[in-house]
Amino acid sequence: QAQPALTVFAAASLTNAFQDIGKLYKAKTGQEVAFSFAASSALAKQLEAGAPAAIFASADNKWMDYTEAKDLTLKATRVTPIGNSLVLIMPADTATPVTFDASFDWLAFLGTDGRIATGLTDSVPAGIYAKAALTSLGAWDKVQPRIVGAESVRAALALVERGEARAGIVYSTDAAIAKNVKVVATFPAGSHPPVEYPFEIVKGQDNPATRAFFDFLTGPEAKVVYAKYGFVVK
Amino acid sequence: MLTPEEWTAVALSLRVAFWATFWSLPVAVLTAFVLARSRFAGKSLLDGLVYLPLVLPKVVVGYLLLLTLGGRGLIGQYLDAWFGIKLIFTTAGATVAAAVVSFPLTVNAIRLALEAVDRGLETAARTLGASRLDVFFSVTLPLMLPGILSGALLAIASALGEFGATITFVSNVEGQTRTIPLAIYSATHMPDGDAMALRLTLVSVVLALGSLLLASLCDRRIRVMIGRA
Amino acid sequence: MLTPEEWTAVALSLRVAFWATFWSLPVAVLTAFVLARSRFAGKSLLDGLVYLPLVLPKVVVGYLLLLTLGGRGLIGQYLDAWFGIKLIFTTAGATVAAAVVSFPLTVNAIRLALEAVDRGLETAARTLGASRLDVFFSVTLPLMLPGILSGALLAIASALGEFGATITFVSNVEGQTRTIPLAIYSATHMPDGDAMALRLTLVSVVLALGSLLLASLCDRRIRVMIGRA
Amino acid sequence: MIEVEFRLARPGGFTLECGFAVPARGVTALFGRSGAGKTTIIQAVAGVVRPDAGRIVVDGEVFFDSARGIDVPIEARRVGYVFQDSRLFPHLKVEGNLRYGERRSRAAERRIGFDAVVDLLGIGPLLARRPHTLSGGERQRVAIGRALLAQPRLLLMDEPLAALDGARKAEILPYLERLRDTMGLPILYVSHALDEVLRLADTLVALREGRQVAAGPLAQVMSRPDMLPVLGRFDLGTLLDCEVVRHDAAYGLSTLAFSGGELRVPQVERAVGGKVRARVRARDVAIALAKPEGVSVSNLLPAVVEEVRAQEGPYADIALRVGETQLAAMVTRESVERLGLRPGLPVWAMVKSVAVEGSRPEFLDAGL
Amino acid sequence: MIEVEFRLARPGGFTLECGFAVPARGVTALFGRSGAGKTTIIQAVAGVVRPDAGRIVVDGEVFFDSARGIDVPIEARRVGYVFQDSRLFPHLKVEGNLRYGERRSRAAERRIGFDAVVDLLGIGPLLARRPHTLSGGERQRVAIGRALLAQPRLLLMDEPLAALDGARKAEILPYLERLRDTMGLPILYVSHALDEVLRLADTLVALREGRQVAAGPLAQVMSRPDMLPVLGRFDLGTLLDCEVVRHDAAYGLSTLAFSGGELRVPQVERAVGGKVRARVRARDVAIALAKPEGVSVSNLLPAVVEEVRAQEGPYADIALRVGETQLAAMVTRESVERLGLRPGLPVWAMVKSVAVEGSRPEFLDAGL
Ligand SMILES: Nc1ncnc2c1ncn2[C@@H]1O[C@H](COP(=O)(O)OP(=O)(O)OP(=O)(O)O)[C@@H](O)[C@H]1O
Ligand SMILES: Nc1ncnc2c1ncn2[C@@H]1O[C@H](COP(=O)(O)OP(=O)(O)OP(=O)(O)O)[C@@H](O)[C@H]1O
Ligand SMILES: [Mg+2]
Ligand SMILES: [Mg+2]
Repeated sequence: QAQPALTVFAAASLTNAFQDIGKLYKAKTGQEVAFSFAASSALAKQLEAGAPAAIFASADNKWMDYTEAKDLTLKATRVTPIGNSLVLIMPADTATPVTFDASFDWLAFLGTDGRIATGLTDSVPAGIYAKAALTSLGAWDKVQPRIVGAESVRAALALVERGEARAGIVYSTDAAIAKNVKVVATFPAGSHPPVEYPFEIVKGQDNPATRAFFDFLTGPEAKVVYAKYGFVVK
Repeated sequence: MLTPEEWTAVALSLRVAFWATFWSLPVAVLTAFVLARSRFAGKSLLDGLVYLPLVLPKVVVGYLLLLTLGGRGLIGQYLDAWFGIKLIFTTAGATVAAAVVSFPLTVNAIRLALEAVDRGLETAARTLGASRLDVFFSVTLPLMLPGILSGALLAIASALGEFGATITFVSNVEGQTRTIPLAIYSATHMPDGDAMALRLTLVSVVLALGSLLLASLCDRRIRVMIGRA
Repeated sequence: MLTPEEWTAVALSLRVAFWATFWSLPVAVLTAFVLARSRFAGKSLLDGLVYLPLVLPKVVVGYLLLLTLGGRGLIGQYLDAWFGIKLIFTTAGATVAAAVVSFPLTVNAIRLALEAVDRGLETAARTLGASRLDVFFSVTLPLMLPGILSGALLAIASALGEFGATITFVSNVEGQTRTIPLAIYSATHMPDGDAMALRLTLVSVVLALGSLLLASLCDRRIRVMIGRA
Repeated sequence: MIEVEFRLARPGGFTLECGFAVPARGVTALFGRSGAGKTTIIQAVAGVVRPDAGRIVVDGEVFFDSARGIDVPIEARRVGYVFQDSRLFPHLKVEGNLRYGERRSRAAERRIGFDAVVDLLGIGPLLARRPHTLSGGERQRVAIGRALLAQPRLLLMDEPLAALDGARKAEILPYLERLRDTMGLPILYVSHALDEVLRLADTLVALREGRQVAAGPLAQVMSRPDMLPVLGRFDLGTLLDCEVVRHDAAYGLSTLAFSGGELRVPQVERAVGGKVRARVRARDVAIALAKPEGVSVSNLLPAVVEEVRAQEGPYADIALRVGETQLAAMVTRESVERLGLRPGLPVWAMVKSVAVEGSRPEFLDAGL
Repeated sequence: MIEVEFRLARPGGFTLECGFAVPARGVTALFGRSGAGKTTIIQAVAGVVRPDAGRIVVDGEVFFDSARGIDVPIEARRVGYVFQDSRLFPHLKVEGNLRYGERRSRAAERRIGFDAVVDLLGIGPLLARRPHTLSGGERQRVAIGRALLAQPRLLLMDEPLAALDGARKAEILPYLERLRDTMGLPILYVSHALDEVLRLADTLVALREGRQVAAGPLAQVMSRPDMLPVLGRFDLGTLLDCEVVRHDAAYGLSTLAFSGGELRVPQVERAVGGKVRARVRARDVAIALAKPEGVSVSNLLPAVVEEVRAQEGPYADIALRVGETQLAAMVTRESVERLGLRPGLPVWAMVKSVAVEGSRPEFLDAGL
């Protein structure tokens, strides 16, 4: 086709949804869209280094703030069409529902050497949210030595799936697709900053072609896809 | 067996591995030669520099590449402005990342082979009228071929497995920079990606064994040729 | 200069690199010897297996380690049940990951050095009454010391830089498995982590240059010792 | 006995076939031109190459037997091997090289002492040096020492003295002879140098292009006419088995008796009645029609011309009969004609005593 | 001229000091015991080691001059170097090795032909072989060929024939002589073997433990009494400069005249009037009080005893005067007494023609 492919930077957790949306878009308009799925941080750094992407979809607000602050993306175009919720999961065979009240004893729950798997608590968004949630629940200091930080939510999920970790803190979207885990609790919305996926158009790329796809990403067809993969559609 | 998307990743991986090896090999030979055979002031520094990509996390290597060779990088901006060479996002960039990461391995292998070359033979060649350069090409190089082959094998293998520097430097764009490892990474982020990850892992294994087999065939022939069979 | 947290990471990295090298080196020497000197049916397979960790994305290597050596892994469960050895989430596991990833490099370096050893000298040693094993320790091993040193250096370097397999296999547990690369990785994923990443990168560079310097000092002494100066 | 009998084909067309049984005493020389297969035989005995088929037995111990599937490993054969290239261990100093085999020998079997070997080979000043700093001859001396100190029961030497100068050679040869004589250490010895072979060897195996031309006691093989092409013309001669009959201490001479008469030679160390061997090169025998008087040549033997073989070139080979012994002489064709030499003519053979050569230490000062 | 004058200290205490200027024609032999520094000199001339101080000038071209900071690189010196260890390229076949230097020589300077060298060295059947399959002697022959084919203007040979058998040596020596004579190719030649040196050398540089003992024309150096410890006693002799006076084709003999008389030797190839050199070993000269009649020895020279040096052991060295020439003889002390040899006594020197040796190709058949 005549038009050159449009490149979209998207957080790795958006892989499925965006690929589906890309196909829908191509079927509808004939426009090819190329995606690059990586950690939001890596994508932000690449934009900073001059990567010619058109759209940036981050997995958290911090990296979008970062690109905005560096004047790499257009603040005015920011939308946050989807979000996610944070859940506590356990392997399906040992799962027991829990409630996060004052009486919940995390250490008893984990046993002598049980671990909680999540993303790196200082860099992977899910881990950052998990830390915030545990802190606000007053459990962080006790639990911190038991936290194992994985390189991505997926890796954390795998640790729980295989029973290597007694529990995990991941997004509900991830929990939804995993086979051998059960959600045993959802962290209260107020216990951590909202999990949001802000999208922005990259500076200098605000042209009709970009706009068209950007709008499609927030349109009704896309929302169906998001819902399918368990995202909280706003 | 493989989806078109997967084939793309495999083809790309092969191209990247081939070109990364192709371009880095001569530089590696030169570097190894300089490190093994000459003495100069900054040698320890060069030595250190060569091993740096090995000792740093690949993500950091990718980040440093981004800083230097990215579109706004120290060198990258001139590459683009003067020669129109764009590395970020491109297969060329992925090739550079693979080459940089495999470079220490290649240099090391070649250097060990070079040090095993009998310098008496080089002296003999010079008494027969060959200049230093001529000696290098007619005696030293043929005798260190097993080492170069071994270096090339390491380069190909590590290029096939390279992930961190690539994704950090040139991102993960299908058909451009999404090599097998990046495709595996993407696959693990898809709910039904396990099968795909497994398939691609198997392809990696097959490629690795294939290049090994090829290398060991070449090796045997080379050894017969240089009389070290 | 460094925060306590960073010091912990540095100390841990050194420990992991040291022990990974320490344990893998003898195995690497043995493997290199078998690969270089013997012919048997499954040799190509062994050859391939050795290079596998190099060719696969490190994350995949980590995942395979998880599958085999994890607490519920094929082998891991027995390690735990019979010997009480836990690898997952422990420094021991980080060491294993580093050792596995650096293994192909070590083997390759040693193998090249081994092939450069004059077999005529080994024959001479045997006529002097030394058994094969004795010859290995009294002639072959000393003569391949530069290669072993080079292999050890590669092992240390790649252990210092190992990230993908470590984080996948043993995750990031502070004081247990959080080596420098993991700390750097975290830092680069924080919007304000650049300074920390830079500091730790510098530490990596210093460690790398330090081990190189040490290695080249050793190398010079060894070469004088074995008469190849 | 050392029994060697095997077939071995090298890639490239060279095939070696040999079969000899020689006493496991004294020196057996392997003699032949470059590429004849001498090194290959040594290697097979050491176990470094494996013959395609055959047997190698040393002193009753089977080293190799293809029929019985025996192939004793190199280190268990206990052969000292001095390689054509010295093969010193580069990572050990000279002393370390010398001690290498010694340390690995059983203490009870250490008959050859470190200091004696170092003294003899003149390598004392080299002990702390590294092999790559040695000259070619120094290297070879150390290699010989190393093999000796491994206390072997059979010594294999592949042109060990080729890199040594004449004086050093002359110094080492007697030590090798002494080893052979006093320790019953049998030696398989490869050399091109006929003088070395004649000095040292009791037994000779002659090779030519992978074929064994002759094998047997030195004297016997040397006198075979088919050895001429192997030995070369100017080295032809006669070996005489003699008995010491008298010593003349004042002049430093000894008198030896052989079946055809007596010879005066530089004093030998053997007691009167002892057996020694002497060699007279054909070119050192002159012929006179009448007994020469007032000449410095002290060995004058009455003889009869047995055969005159005129040859191409200026020379003729003459076979003389001295008593029961045949003595070869070489003179110009012109002399044959001038003196009218013909079979049956009684003549005198003039042998300069200084030209007498032997294969035993007693003759050290007499030979080359 | 080849002017070599330098000082070089090796780590480990060995210091070489030498200084000689020899004609850039013919063969200059470096002679001395193992470790004397022969190889070091060759290496310095080739540019392989750098002297601490000194000058090396070949045929007017300065190779090295520490004072002027000149150090011509190895490859620009165009010296053919036959190493003590052959150093064949393992990755090239024998032919590739031979062609290596030839290809790098200027076409206009190719005086030494491939086929001629191959024929001479008998390496035709080896051309397609790999070096590691060659025997020691084969390797060295190929190394010699390789150096020759590089069309050098100076040939450096470090014990090139040590690994060769006598017959092969005898075959190659004349070719080296021919090279030297017909191409004006100067040769610096290291050897332990006195016979080689005597055959080939015009000039001799004798070394002892890093010191230059003597340097000069062969004959002159050989007759110096201080050479005795270097040469060894049994190789002492006299060199005679002769002119060809007559050929006797029927007997294959030539007659040579020297200042003291005439010698009959196997036919030399030089025309009548040509100059040749002969060597008579002291041990090949016998003494008679009266002219011996009816003896096969055809060279009988009237002489006067000049000096009798009785020595330890059975021998005495005799200096004879034959015309204007001093001729060394060696007889037993017993003979000295028996014949009453004393200075001034007129005697006859008996020289067996077959023992005449020379330094020119014409004497090939005469020597050892
Ligand atoms: N690289 C070196 N380092 C130290 N000493 C050396 C080195 N090379 C040679 N030598 C010493 O220098 C001396 C002269 O050696 P050189 O090789 O010149 O002797 P050479 O006369 O050729 O003896 P040979 O006949 O045994 O070959 C010897 O004592 C030797 O040990
Ligand atoms: N590894 C090999 N492969 C093929 N041919 C070989 C090999 N080794 C030796 N030969 C050949 O076998 C023949 C005999 O070699 P060997 O080394 O026994 O000779 P040699 O009598 O010791 O000669 P020299 O006196 O030159 O050392 C030679 O023609 C040689 O080329
Ligand atoms: Mg040989
Ligand atoms: Mg030498």
